[in-house]
Amino acid sequence: MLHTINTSPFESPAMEECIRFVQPGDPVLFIENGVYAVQNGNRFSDAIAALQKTSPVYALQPDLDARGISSVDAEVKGIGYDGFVDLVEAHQVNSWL
Amino acid sequence: MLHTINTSPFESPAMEECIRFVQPGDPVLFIENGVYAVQNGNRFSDAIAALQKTSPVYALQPDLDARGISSVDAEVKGIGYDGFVDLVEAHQVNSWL
Amino acid sequence: MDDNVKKIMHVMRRAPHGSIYTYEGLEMILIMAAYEQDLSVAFIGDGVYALKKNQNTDGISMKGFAKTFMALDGYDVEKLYVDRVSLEERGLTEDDLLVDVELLDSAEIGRRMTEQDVVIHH
Amino acid sequence: MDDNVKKIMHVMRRAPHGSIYTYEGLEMILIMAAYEQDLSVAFIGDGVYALKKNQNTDGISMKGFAKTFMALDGYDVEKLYVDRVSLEERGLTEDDLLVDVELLDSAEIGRRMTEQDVVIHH
Amino acid sequence: MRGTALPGFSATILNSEKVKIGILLKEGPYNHQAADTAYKFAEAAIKKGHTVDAVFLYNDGVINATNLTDPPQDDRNIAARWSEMAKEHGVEILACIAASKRRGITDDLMIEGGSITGLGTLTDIAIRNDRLLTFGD
Amino acid sequence: MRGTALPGFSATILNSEKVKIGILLKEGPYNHQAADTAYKFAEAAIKKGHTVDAVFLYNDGVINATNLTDPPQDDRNIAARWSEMAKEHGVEILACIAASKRRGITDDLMIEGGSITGLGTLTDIAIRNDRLLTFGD
Repeated sequence: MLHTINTSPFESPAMEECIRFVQPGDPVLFIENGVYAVQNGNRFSDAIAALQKTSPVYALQPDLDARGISSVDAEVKGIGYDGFVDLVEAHQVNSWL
Repeated sequence: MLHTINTSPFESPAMEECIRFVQPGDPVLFIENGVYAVQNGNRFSDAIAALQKTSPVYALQPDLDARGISSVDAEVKGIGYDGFVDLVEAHQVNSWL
Repeated sequence: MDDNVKKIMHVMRRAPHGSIYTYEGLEMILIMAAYEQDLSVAFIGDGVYALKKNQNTDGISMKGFAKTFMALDGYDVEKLYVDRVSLEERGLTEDDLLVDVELLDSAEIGRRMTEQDVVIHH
Repeated sequence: MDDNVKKIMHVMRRAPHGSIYTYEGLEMILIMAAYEQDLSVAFIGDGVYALKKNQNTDGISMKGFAKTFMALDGYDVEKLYVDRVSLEERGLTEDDLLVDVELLDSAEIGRRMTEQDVVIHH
Repeated sequence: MRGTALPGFSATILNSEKVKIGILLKEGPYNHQAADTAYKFAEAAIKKGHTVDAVFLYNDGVINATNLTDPPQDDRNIAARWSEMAKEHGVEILACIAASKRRGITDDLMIEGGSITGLGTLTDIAIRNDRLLTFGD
Repeated sequence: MRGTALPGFSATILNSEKVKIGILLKEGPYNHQAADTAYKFAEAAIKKGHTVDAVFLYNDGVINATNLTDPPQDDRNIAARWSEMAKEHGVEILACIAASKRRGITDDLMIEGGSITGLGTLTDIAIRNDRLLTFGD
């Protein structure tokens, strides 16, 4: 199951809540304001590193670019809308609005 | 200056941000989902107690009632819309949306 | 199980009255119940407030709907899960809730989420 | 000071692009600037992201507006305050910002807030 | 409580003074409580003899002003309520034109007592009133 | 990346299978990015040969379907974009009737290719598609 998070972790508990429920192996994709979570060196970098031990973590590249985020946490994979589609092809989706 | 907070502290950083900026003596009024902050015995009770050392704290009674909150932190004053108006008569307003 | 019966989980995540998501979410659940799908409802984060007893919305001139959750049983929506952590950090217990629910750990709710065909957050 | 000149502070609190509040807030500031009021703009919480360098919105098909903050100076809106704590906890420094701002402690911004006739959060 | 000055540490209101109030409403009806709180506040202020000069609708707030609003019969009609307040108490209901265009709100849709205007009008409201209150989410 | 299966720990997609997708959109245009992300996603899915069956508009999402939307010339027209997608790719654009009534969205306002319907239709969409994606805020 693919989990998407679209709100800033500074502004919403969505990421924190999602992480509590996500099952090992399930991919997590950050979109929209959610991508602030993976900016390198912020307050949530440890949480992202912990999440990556069990889940692959993606961020929507167009949303990173729109927000001027060029430096993301290690091993976070930037993907386009077509990569988003590929993930949806492979997984049911759980959008943590 | 009257500060109003209308979002749940579990869902938004508004209360935490407001508290960082509020000046000693300035009243704080919780409205809408903001009133969950003053429910007795939740995770934010210490923060409310600390705030009360320098600021009078109010909560909109109709919003407390709507959410079934009958037990609020000590010395939090429940007021109606007319009490809200009285506070606005006395103070400029800063709404932490 | 019939191919046309889908496992659909509704996740209530917002406090009531401050926004309409919980209320319109409940309207959606009631309609879907008529289609005899395999429905469940999870209450997570501020979503647990939807089930708080003694809500009286007269003073804000809005329709109350907390009691509609009590009617879900009559629509055969019987799988109501409440996230234990969410309830506890809000200083609430099962006694504060209007309806009988299964109090579950986050990991268990997470497992049930992965079994779903559709998950809708409100 | 002229009785008809009001001290008005705009408080940017949301990240750009995820919602329109920052953009429509900026439109409001630009109009108010033409009325020769005593304007200031504070960036608090996710609001500091509005000033981040190198925003490129082509990929999301939305208009970028970060550079409009650079034009505020030309409208005599010169009081731009950034909350130091908000910037730091986001792993950003002044070098990451598009425009020259005053980096202030929360208490100092709070003091300036109380001097205002009007405070509008966006 | 009713009719008496509220405590608060700054005790500037032993004698009640009437104030002139502008309201900025930033969310649409029903989806957020902001429109309800703004209305209940305005109603209470008017009852106490204060003046509510105008309600300026911004962001999704402009959706408050469409006369096509048609809620269930047992629910409040938020648009109609603003319209009545405009007629009975002279409260101007003003929707920002740029915000309205983005959301498909036009002159033809305006509730009675509502109109579309520019952000300059909001600036006037901020200048000419004792208070400007913001409601949103 | 393009055209190849994404890694992810569960490697179920070595051979690309086409899926049928329904979209639930819960926020209005411009005010939140949800409508933009939903559109860009749908566009990419169609390009890759998947089927986007329907976009169901709920909550403030119904405001996506008004033909009165009139953004600045240099901005995207979100309503028109949905309308074109409906015409070119047969994507149904459906606004929930109860949500529409609360927000003043009527049959007369519908973009070409858009229509008003009930929540039963959303249930059908959930049943008949391989995926139901939610976009909101």
